[in-house]
Amino acid sequence: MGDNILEVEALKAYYQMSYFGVNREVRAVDGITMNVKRREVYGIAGESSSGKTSFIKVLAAAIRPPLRVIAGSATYDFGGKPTDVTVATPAEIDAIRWRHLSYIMQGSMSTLNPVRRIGRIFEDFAARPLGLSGSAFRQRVVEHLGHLKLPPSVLNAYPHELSGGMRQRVTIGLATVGKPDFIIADEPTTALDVVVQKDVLSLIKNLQTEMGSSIVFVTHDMSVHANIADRIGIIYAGRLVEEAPTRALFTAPKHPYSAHLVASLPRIGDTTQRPALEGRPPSLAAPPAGCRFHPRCPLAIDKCKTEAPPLLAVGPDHRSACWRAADVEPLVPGHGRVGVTA
Amino acid sequence: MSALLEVADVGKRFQMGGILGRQEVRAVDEVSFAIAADKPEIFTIIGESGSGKTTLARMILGLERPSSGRILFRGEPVHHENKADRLKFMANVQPVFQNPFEAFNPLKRVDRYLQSTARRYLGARDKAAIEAAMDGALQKVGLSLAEIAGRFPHELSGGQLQRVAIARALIPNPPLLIADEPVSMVDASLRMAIVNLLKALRDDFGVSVIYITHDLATAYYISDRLIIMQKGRVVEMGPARAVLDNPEHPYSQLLKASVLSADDAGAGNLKPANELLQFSNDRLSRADASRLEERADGRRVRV
Amino acid sequence: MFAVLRDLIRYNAEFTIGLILVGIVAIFAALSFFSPVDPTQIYLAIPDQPPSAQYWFGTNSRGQDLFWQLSAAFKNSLIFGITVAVLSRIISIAVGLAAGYLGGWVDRVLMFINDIFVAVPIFPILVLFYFVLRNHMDSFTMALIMACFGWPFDARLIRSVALGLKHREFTRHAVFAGMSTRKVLLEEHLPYVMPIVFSTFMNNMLWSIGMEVTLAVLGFTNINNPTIGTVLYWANSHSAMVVGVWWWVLIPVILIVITFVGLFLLAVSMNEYIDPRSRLRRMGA
Amino acid sequence: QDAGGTAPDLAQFPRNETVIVHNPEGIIRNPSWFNLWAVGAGNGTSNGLHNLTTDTLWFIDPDAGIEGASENAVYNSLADDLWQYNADFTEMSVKLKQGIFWSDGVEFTADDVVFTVEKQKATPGTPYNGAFSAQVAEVTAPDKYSVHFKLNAPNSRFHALFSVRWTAAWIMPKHVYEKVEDILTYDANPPVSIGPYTLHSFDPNGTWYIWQKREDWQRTALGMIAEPKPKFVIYRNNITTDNRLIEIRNGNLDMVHDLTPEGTFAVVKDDPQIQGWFPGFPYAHPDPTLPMIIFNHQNEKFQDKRVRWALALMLDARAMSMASYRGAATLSAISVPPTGTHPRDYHAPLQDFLINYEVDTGTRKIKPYDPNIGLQIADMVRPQFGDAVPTDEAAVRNAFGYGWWKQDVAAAEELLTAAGFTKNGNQWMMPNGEPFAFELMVPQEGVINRLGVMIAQMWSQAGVQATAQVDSDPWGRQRVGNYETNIAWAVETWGGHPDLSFFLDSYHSAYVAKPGESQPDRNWMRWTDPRLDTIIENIRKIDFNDPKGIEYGHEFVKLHLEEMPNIPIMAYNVFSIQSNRFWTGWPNAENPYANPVTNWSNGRYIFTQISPVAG
Amino acid sequence: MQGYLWFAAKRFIQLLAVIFFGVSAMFVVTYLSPIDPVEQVLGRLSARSNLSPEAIAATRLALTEMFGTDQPVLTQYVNFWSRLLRGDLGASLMAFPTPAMELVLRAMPWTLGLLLTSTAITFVVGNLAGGLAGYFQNSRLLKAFGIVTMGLQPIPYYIVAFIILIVFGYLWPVLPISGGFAMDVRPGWTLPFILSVLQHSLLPALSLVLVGLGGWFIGMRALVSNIVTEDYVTYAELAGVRRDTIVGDYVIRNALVPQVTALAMVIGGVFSGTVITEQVFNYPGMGSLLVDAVNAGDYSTVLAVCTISIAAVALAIFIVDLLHPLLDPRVRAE
Ligand SMILES: Nc1ncnc2c1ncn2[C@@H]1O[C@H](COP(=O)(O)OP(=O)(O)OP(=O)(O)O)[C@@H](O)[C@H]1O
Ligand SMILES: Nc1ncnc2c1ncn2[C@@H]1O[C@H](COP(=O)(O)OP(=O)(O)OP(=O)(O)O)[C@@H](O)[C@H]1O
Ligand SMILES: [Mg+2]
Ligand SMILES: [Mg+2]
Repeated sequence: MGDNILEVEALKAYYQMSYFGVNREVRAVDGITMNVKRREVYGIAGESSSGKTSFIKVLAAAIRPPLRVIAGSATYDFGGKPTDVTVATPAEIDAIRWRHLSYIMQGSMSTLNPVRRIGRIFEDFAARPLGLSGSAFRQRVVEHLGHLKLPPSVLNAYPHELSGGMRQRVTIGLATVGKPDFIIADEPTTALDVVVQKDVLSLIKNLQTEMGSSIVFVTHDMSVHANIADRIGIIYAGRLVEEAPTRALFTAPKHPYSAHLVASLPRIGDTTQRPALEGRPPSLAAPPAGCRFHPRCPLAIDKCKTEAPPLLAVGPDHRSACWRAADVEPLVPGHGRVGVTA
Repeated sequence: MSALLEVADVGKRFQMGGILGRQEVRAVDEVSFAIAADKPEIFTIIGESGSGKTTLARMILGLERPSSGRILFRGEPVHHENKADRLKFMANVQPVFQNPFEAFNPLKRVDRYLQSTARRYLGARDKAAIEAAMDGALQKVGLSLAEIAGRFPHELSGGQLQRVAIARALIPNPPLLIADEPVSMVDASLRMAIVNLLKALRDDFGVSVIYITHDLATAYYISDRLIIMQKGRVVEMGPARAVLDNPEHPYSQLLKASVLSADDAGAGNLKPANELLQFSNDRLSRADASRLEERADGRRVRV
Repeated sequence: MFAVLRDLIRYNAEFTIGLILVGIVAIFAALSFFSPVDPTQIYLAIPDQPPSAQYWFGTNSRGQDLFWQLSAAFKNSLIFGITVAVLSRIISIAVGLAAGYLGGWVDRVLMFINDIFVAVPIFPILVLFYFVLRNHMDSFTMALIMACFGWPFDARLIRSVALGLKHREFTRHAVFAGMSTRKVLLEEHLPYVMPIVFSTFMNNMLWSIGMEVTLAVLGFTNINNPTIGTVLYWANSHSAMVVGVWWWVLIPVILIVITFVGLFLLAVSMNEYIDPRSRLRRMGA
Repeated sequence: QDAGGTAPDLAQFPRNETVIVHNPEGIIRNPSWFNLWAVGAGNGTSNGLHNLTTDTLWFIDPDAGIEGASENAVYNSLADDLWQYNADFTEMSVKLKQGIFWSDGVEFTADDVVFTVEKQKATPGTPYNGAFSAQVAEVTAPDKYSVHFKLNAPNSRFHALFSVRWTAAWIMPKHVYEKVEDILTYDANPPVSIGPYTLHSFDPNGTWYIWQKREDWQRTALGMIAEPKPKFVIYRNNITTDNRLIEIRNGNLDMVHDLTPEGTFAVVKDDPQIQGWFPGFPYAHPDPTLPMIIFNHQNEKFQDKRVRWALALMLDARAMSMASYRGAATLSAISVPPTGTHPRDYHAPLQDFLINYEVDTGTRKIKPYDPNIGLQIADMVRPQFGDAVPTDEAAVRNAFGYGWWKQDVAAAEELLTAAGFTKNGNQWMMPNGEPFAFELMVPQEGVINRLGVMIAQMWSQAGVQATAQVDSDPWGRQRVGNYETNIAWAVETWGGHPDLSFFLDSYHSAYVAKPGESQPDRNWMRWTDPRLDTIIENIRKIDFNDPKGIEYGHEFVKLHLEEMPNIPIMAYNVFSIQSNRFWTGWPNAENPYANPVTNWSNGRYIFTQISPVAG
Repeated sequence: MQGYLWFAAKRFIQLLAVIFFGVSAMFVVTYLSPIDPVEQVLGRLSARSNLSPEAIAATRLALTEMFGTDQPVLTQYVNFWSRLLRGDLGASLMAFPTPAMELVLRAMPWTLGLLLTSTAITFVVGNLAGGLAGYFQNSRLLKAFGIVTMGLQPIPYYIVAFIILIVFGYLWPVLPISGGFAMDVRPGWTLPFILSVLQHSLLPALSLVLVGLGGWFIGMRALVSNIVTEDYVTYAELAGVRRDTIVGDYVIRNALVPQVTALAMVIGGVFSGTVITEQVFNYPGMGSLLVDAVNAGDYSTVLAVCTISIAAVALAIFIVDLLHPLLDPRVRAE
């Protein structure tokens, strides 16, 4: 695996449900291939319900019904024997959990047991992986909280007694106190106000640099990605549609959806009309044939309606899944439409 | 200039803390502003979370009584004991909700809300009149009754839902909408659609909007005037662009500095503005003795 | 409605089994409308006959054909239990939703009354009412009294759900859409508490029928009115268990177990169906 | 021990020295109270207290009494002889036994009797306060062993107050109670006994009492008859029917007061050591009471005797017997219970009269009596109980009764028609045009309930809308006349003695109350008849043992038949059973020396007649 | 802290009001009852003897005066409260003049001993099993347990108790079926007595436990199956938190608040006893005291039992309300 700490191969993970006779299959992750390098921050962006969390769940080995891995693999290399979480036994997963791989779940409000003090939650989560107990453990936690700019007194607090930002930092603390090699963070800053958000992001970044971990970071807020990610993958309707180094993605997106995402970011000091993406997000239960973006795509051609474009390299470290990748241009603010060079 | 809405020295105190000790929270402290009746505008309220934005909105909607000061809508207090008066007021000031998925009962059809609104506020009785009113409002937001009738919330996209919610608010032709973080829960691709719609409402239908957000970028994008709040107090207010281009109060500056920009994508500009934070906190600790001062460009700043 | 039923039957084994069990008992109870014998009459058959082809459920020591006796008893007890459950559900829904949604002094007053009803012991009340009303204490009156005591706990449960709903955005939306309080409660909030209503419905029936049995066994009901309780009363006063007329006790017990296991399965599967969360999941939010 | 049950865990009380008796009282709410001279104190009575520790002048046995120790079922207990009245029954004197001692060693004398009367006369709230203050003008003790009463009015039955049938005016230990300031708040714990037993221990929760034989048991009236055998007698109360059955089977009870008919049949079959009163079917002991259908004579529906007779003729005795007692009933057509010595004194002598008794239906005369119904019932139960059912005619009559009315619906219809009733379909209408409908109040427990339900059913079938209405407290309503018809007993007798005054005296019209007011006990139907008053007044004028008493009794029976103020049905049969596992010699129909029903004070005589099975 | 005291004080006033209204309601209901205690005593007195009508009339008068049943309702009501406030529940009318309180105090230890223990056992076992069954939804053992309790629950308690009686008293007579303790031991804090009490309480307790388990089990299982879908549970599982910690401190602990509230309501009911248990096993206690008192028209005792029961329930709810902030830290901030 070499340079890569994680390699995902043609991963398909579906929600398979049978609800009063209606058999539903939500193809939340539908053939994703990607990898994460050591010490890399990999950002994943995409619309709501596009399958970001589902993908992340597989990576975090949090696969439980109705989510099932249909095909593919997700293999970690933490130095020893590589672990493919899609087939690993519970014991194998337990062995890497929190020591090597930790997860910051979406929604900091609900991830902490409301009737347990933060200190106890730290013990529950980290005492075992750290192999510490008593005052040594406590000291370690307090020290770690210091990095997160949290006073030791939070250990005596109940979750509801903390503000949203503090709670989010506690969650980050829980995931990072064991200095894991790989951190998966699902929208850790959504619902925080801008001041706090920036603060939290910088903490994550600092920890990452310090510990040398890799991070997979999910959010649909492109400005967050712009500032934290080394590389960004754009997911649309369960598929990776573009993957590029951050700078490249923002300056030269090669997929119309990415271009739109980048372009729709308003900026202070700029009041030009911003476009809105028309149409509805596709249903993952019955995704459109061909390219899943084609019903909303300004560049769509007939081929897009029938043939799904493969994810192909379009530049260094840059892949895009668009038949017309070459025609995608960064949207110039003021045009109101995705630019087409035809 | 006659005022559509006049918020004068409004304050709100809450008894905070549970049964184990309590303290008083000044959620809103001496806020004053006015919206003119003849000049529709988007009036933005910005601030950190917990700064009293929602409380202020609730007071304007007459859901909460101010502890001090008064709020007048067309010269009359907004709080009505009388049901009929209350209804009349609600026909004029309507809210737009934060989360389009939450604003509709998932077990009920979405058009119920439209029907009920038309029946109650317009006094429309016969089906045709009700449907005409519904369709009219939906047209304003780029939808039509045919698309919406009989649908459950889960059959509509978030953007559609939010537009239906706005359409519903428009049925009684209110001169004022209160939109409390209408885009914070929707993803980036929807955000612009909603924001653009608010803009269109102002420009095409003359509706004033009080737009509450902590997203400075969209505020800059659509608003005419804004106020910036911190811990219940207005720290800076005035023409939106002027203030945001060049914030004067340390907290306003901190806010602006904290906005992540895609401009330097990949550079990882995450250094917290510690210095500004320090300033802002210093100011906050001296806030009790502060007041708003007028500036030449029309803004007012707390000093 | 019909399609829902069909889907439930076809795809939910629990629902189907529950429906069959409850159906068996319901049909059995309904048969009493066509009963060839008057269930209050005694010595119409040879006493103490074990179940046989002629007497499917045997006869009791009072010379009654247990099949028809139990049919009438189940009809009466089920009607009784359902009456209590429906009435007390209505009260608990009204109180719970109103207290939770309106809050303030309405909530305080309602919960105060609630506490009083929780605190006052029902058993002596029923017994005393039995003495006061004597032969006017028919099962409907008893159902009314029991309904008055069967709501408080469930009202609290409903209130706690309503408290949460009050702050949901759709509630505020409904208010601004001009819906009246009644409409908000009945149309917006009621569906959310239906799962509680269903499961407590069954518990409440169980409670009321159990209470009826207790009262009957002690002789504090009209013992000539066939009910599950009076069947057991008579079995007891004829020492049926020790004397070996086991079918007099065993068959009603089996039928009760069938009824409630059936009801339980129905409640569980219905809840799964109407639980907004599973619906939400279905819609993929 | 047989495999059927465990040995009782009573290490201190060897079973060959201990008799365990079932007392039908519920939980005794004031278990540490032994003062029987305060009313309503919540104490136990038949928990051994009035069975083993009290005494009074005479006992009259409901059955035959122990031969030699009693005469005409009358025992002289504390009295040395029968009562002596003066000619006009205004004075009574009595001689007392000598050598009787209270358990604390103080001698019993006439002073105790005088104290008993005077103290209760002076103390409202004592049980005989009303009786003594109304009747006794003066009581004196001419010497240590005689007592003399001067009465306020002539009363030939004054001695009855001191004659135990179930209970009576118990003599107080003067030396104890004279020191007590307020006897109504005195608990007398432990009680000073004048019987052969004293208190050993009791359950503070009020469910059992253990009594121990006195060292000086000879110095008591009972001890003078014979030695009571058990060293310990345990009375256990508050035992449900099924528990009783289990406990006697497990050897934890020797005597059970009452069971259900079914329970009795089962346990007797199950355990050959267990016996009932009759060696075979119907096993039960007939109490000297007579369940009957009682009409409220103050209700206009039941004013006409033809209506009452018609209702009687609608009934089928066999069905009533089967429904109530599964056939184990002892029927009686006349208003005297078929128990004790009454069959000898009343049923047998009146048999011919009954057979020839005619009723005028208005259109014809019928002879409604069927002397062979008892035999028919015996034949009906024989398939089920086989040899247990007697075949000898005399035995059958004793056990199943001397006969009852034939069901004769035609005659009943004629009677109703004659009374102005009309029939509308299958529904009788009263002369006023309303349907003939009424309620029959029945108790909620036991055989009487079953009987009432059956009766209402038969009436309904005959076109009378009668509904059985179960009431858990019929007493209160019965007393104020708040019912239409009622199943209860308006007749109770001494049982062993033919005198009927025990119930009949209170039938006098002087005592009949207005509707809604409390009616003195027994004449629940509020029946008045000048002829009845004459009979009662005649009885008052003769001595208790005067043979004319039986004649008056027959007169009463005949008057009752003519008027049918209530419909007597059967003896109140009690399924009292005893186990011969540890003790034998229990009374039964063949040796009816005492009433086996455990809560009667007379039960004390049994302890002198039984003996342990082992050493 | 001051806020808490204020809250407790307000809550305490509500407690008093609940007791006042509850007891008053009971007073009214008992007053409506037609059973006349005087007639009940007379009935017992005269049923078996041949007292003359005059004698009975005289006794009736004396008793009516003693019991005070001839006074107007309002006087009786005022008297009742003024006595109650002095802690006096009046003289029992079926065991006159013994104070009703004495009867109650005699019955109470048995009732509480039996019911508190069996309630505690059912609560702990039922909730534990229900919690585990809700968490380990595929466990065969727990499923079987669920089916058994489900099947047992609808069986009328009377039948369950009776079957236990027959099985252990008749078919396989190994345990005593009557009374609170054996006749040949003296009550007191002695080993034989305690053993005897325990032995005698086994069958009644067993019956109560068997019947009581189902409710807690089902309730807990339902609560838990909701809680296991909560994010914090999933997250803890993902973090590899020990199973027992998850089940105990994450799942059951969060389900406990509603169950403890329910317990409070049940615990209060304990004070009026269980008539059927007491009847079937001839066990001493408040249930039969209550029934006897109702039957005898002994309103002092009825009211005494009810007052204690009402006070107990109200107090239990009060305590739970006070404990609520401790059980659920979120409440403290609301
Ligand atoms: N437990 C589940 N059962 C069934 N379907 C599910 C479940 N969880 C998610 N889905 C469906 O899978 C799809 C992908 O959801 P996912 O949560 O992965 O999206 P997301 O990109 O993380 O969205 P968001 O930005 O809202 O977090 C959605 O259509 C969603 O409805
Ligand atoms: N009903 C209430 N009772 C007590 N305190 C309240 C209440 N409502 C709001 N507060 C407090 O008042 C302050 C202002 O709250 P508000 O909701 O108005 O802030 P906001 O600016 O809308 O925040 P956000 O951006 O998080 O929505 C907060 O500290 C909040 O805790
Ligand atoms: Mg997600
Ligand atoms: Mg807000």
